[in-house]
Amino acid sequence: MKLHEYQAKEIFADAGIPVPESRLATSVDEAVDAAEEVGYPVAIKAQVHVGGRGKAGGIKIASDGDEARQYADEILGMDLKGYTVEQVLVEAGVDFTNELYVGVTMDRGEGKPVAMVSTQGGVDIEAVAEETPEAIAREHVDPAFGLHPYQARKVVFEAGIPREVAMDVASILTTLYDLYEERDASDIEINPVMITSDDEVVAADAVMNIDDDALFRQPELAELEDETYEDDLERKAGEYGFDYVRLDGNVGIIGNGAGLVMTTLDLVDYYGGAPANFLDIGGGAKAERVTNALDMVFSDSNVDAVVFNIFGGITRGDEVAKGINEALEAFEEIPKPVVVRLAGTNAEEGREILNDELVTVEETLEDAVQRAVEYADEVSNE
Amino acid sequence: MKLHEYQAKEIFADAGIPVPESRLATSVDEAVDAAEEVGYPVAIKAQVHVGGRGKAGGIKIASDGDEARQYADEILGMDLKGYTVEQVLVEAGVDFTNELYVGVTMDRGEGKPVAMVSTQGGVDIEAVAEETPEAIAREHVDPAFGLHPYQARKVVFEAGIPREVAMDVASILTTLYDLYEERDASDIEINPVMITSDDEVVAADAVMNIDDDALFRQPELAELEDETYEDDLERKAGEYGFDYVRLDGNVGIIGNGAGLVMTTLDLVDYYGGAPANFLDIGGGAKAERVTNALDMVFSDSNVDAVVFNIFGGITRGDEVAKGINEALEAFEEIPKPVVVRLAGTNAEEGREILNDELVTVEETLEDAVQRAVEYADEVSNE
Amino acid sequence: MSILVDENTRVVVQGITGGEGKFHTEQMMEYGTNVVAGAVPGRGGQEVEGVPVYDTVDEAVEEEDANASVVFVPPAFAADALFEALDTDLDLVVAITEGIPTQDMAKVKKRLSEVDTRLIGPNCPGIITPGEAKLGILPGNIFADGNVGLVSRSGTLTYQVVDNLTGRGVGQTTAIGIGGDPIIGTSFIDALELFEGDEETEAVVMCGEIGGEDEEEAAAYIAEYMDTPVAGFIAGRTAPPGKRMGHAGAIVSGSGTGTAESKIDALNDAGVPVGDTPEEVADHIEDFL
Amino acid sequence: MSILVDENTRVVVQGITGGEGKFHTEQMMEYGTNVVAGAVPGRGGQEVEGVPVYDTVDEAVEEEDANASVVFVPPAFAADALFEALDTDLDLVVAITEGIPTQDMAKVKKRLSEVDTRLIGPNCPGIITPGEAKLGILPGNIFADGNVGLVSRSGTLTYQVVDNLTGRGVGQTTAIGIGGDPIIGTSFIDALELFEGDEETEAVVMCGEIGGEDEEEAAAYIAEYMDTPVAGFIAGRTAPPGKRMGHAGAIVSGSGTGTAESKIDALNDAGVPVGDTPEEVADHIEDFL
Repeated sequence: MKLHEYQAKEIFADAGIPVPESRLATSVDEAVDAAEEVGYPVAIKAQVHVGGRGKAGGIKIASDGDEARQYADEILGMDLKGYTVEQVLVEAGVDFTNELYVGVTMDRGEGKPVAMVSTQGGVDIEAVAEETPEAIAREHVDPAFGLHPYQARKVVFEAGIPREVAMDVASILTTLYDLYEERDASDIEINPVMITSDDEVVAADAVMNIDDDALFRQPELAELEDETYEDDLERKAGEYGFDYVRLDGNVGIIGNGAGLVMTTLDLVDYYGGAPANFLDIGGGAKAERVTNALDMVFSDSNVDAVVFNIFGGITRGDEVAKGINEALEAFEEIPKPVVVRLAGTNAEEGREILNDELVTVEETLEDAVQRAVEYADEVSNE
Repeated sequence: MKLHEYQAKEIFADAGIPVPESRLATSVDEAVDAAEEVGYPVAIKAQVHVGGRGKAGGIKIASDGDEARQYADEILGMDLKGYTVEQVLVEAGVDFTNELYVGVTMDRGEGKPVAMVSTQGGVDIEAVAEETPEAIAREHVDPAFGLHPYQARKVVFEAGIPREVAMDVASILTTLYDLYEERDASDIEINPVMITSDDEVVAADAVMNIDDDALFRQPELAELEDETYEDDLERKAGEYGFDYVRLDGNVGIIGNGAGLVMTTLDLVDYYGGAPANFLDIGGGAKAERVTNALDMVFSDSNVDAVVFNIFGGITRGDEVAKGINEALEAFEEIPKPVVVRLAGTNAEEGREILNDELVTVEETLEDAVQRAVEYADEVSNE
Repeated sequence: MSILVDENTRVVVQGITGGEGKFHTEQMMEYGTNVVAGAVPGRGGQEVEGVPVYDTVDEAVEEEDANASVVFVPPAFAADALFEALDTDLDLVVAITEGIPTQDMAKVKKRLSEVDTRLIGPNCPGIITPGEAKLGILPGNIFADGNVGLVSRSGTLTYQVVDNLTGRGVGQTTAIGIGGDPIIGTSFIDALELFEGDEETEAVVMCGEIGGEDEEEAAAYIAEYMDTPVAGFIAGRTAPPGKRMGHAGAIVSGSGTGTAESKIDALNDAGVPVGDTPEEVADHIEDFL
Repeated sequence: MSILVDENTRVVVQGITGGEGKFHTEQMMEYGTNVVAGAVPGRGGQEVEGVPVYDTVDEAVEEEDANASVVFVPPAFAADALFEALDTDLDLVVAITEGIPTQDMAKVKKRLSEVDTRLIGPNCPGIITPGEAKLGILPGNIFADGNVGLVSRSGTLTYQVVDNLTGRGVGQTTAIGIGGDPIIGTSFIDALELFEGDEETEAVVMCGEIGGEDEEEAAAYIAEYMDTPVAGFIAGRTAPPGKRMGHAGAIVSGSGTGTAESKIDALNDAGVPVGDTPEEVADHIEDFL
């Protein structure tokens, strides 16, 4: 789960990390008022869950009221990589001489959190990591102890942070780690930490993503969730609780288990088709979940045919078959051809339950995918 | 540093451990009012830093107002092992069926905290540990991780805590460990945890001692310190910041370093004398500290002679000598004979500075102690 | 022979009184697994499917001589259950639970480095030695006794590949689902090493997926240390970069490593044929035998 | 020969810019110790007594090839300084600091079990190999080169005993103050083991005090493993039970162990003569030589 910049900054500020003065605004008038309050110049920053806001025009610096009004008007309501901007953060401009990067994330290879510091702040840190990895100093953390203060200092000095601000940056890093741990973050970073001309440090941006699996013990953060989706389909997936990713093709795919669903996608591609989505109904799915899944895929107007691939372990083939029948019997006419492949637990019982007039049943994965690709081709050529 | 029962209970209650309702009272009237408020029967408990309060008459159960008045009057102002009772805790009586012990302390042999649980609560746990050590279940804690919940359950089940309250007791133990860690306790225990007839658990007593070395980061606890001393001498030692223990003999002892001071005590005993005190002026002591130490020892009317034994490492013999001269020159007549032995850093310079008219200087520890014992014998026989 | 589990494995089920725990205990016993105890705090003295339940894993190990555990404890309490299991002298702990917070698992991983117990999972289907024992939720009926080892990050994909093998009469020594989480107890390399050391295993299937660099590291291991032939499969070739595909691990960072392409290349470079379909994987394995 | 430190020891002083750190750096260098660096966060680039100061111990080790550290960092920051030292490949860390919170030291002790570095102290006077190097605050002039090893829980008591030895011409291989805190890095047994393995050490003095059971355990070790003769001294025979005598460790619980009597008995049982006075300890040692 992602926090907005303004939400993360509030948490950072509460923990003692210096942030610029700012106000949240949802209308142009509010934005201009906010700008007057914090004083010019101000940065007007779109609060949406997409990376690279700045390049995409989601951040502008206004030096007076006219500009503030103009930029707030431009940014509020704009479409940023599929998301509509509904709120902006109006923030006091910082007169900086230097921009640093500070962050904590999980190094899955090591199974340990890693603290990172770089003098290359204010730019795309992934690009820095790719092109000049040595420009980022890293320190792994023993999660039983947490980040020792000496480690924060060590990584800061290793990164070559100027001596004047080194101890302040180390202190920010220590606080960031504490937040990372207390709040169950998956990533937490400040890019950039700005150094002002009088050697003050300020968190000019704030990223904080929370481990979805830990939200049960972070109720205050769970409440901050801003469920904006790229479109209605993703919203529906969120409501139904599916792992869903929309893609460009026309073969709708439903399956159980991420690995098997990915494999089904790959096979659609392999047999010349184009997957329309990734949809994992998860383990032990009952009839209702199956119905919901079909509803989702049929709601996608790009879909010309559907392949339903279930290998039952916990999931029972007869339950799935019942769900498919129920879902399809509700239609006067089946919207798109559906190919079903059931294997594993109670697969035979399931195949017996399935109504051949509603679906095409195939025994093997390969056959099911090929059949669905054929159907999709036929439908799209109609 | 020891907390009073009422202070520890406040901390326990804030952390969610159930404690009986109670009021603190410093006068008999207050105590009776408090008893009326919490309802009879009430326990009236002396709040002093001595063990075995109950046996010594510091805890009484009052079943009505007359008894409350009588017992409060008896306890307030009473002398409990040298301490005057100035406040009592008036606490609602608990109707219990069983008494347990729960505690956390540092196992110095292992270098790890240890959680302890026993069904033998409500009695002297040290005696239980001595006589039936198997009656106390113990679980060592990795201080990097803290007490895992499973460990709390494990030690509770191992101790044979009744199933009905086992999970509640485990939860109290987990909370106790968290407090132990967060508050830098050296010991924390509840003896007894009472089990009521309807299987509720209540902390009927509370012990919480704080690591003196950690008080710098526990400012709220440092403020709770109740500096009651057995007598003026110990109060003075507290003010001067000396490690001081009063003993029964008549040879006053001043030295630097605990091991050397203990050895000096032992030698006084070995040569037929009786040490009046343990007084460690610590490392690197300057003249003022030396003066204070002499002031302390002279203030003890039992002291008939003083041996001053300094082996300089950080401590410099010349500084000590100056301090001794200053202290003694302030007297018209030296109160008691003083034997000085200086060795180590700048010992020679020190010996030159010392005024032979004020003190007796000896070269070796053995000679100095023997001379002091002789002086003490002479003075006490006068 | 087989690896890690066999007919002598004595299993304690942590969380045996829960819905899943109970159901799969029944399934495991039906398959012939020697489930000797359950462990659920506060439930000591009860019985589930005729199996005695203890309050602590320690007691289950003491009383019933269990040497392996299967964990069905819900995510909020799962890390604690794993610490508990790792504190006994069990040889093997299999964590089925899905959705354990990642930072909890980092702590478990630290603890794991201090003990001799092996952890499989979490978020995995478990491990099976066909005809002897299964620890987990794998559907026993699709497996057959034989000479192929299988290690996979994914549950249902494992079943698919096994089905393709068994369907043509190719049985398995042991199949392990190592789990799809970012932090897991047993890696591909750990499993490959065990299969390499198992005399009966004549070929190994390794099913990977996008995300992380475990498959790349496994490829390097295979090239350097393995004589037993390995065939591979990589799921997620068509996954777009930056999107999370169900498994927490299955996210492509777009930085060159972690993609299906980089994994397939690494495996091919290590002499490992990678099937385009599960059926092709079975073909490669048949060629080896 | 000697143990742990000698003329080749290259010392970094943590906290070299503080009053004590600076003073004792001077003293150590005067004694001939090879102090090669200081480490104080934020003070990198400065010099103290001609010694270069670095921001981190890591840099000091990298740049100056230090292999031992002496820690003069104040108690509030000392545990962190110890963790820092233990994270490098130093062979030895000597912690002089008094008053480190006990729970901090428990964590340090845990970390210590994961690394190869040896820690002496905290709350100790340090270690000296007469004529070669001293790391800590011991007054160098009372020591003399020779064949007696010394290990002690107390600072000034160590000086006293050494004085009695040197006074009669008995020199020392190495003297170690292990410190008086409840949790310390090097125990009596650790030091005794090292002396037992040192060819030049012909006899050992062990100075203990009341509290804990370290002396009892050391006695058992001596009885079982040591050929080198040991003479003992125990401070605190006259200490009343339940009172804390300065050292956090020096408290008698009244429970039978930890008393001077139990320690002296244990040592005597192990064939270790225990002197009633420091002078008598020296007598015993002379008998051995």
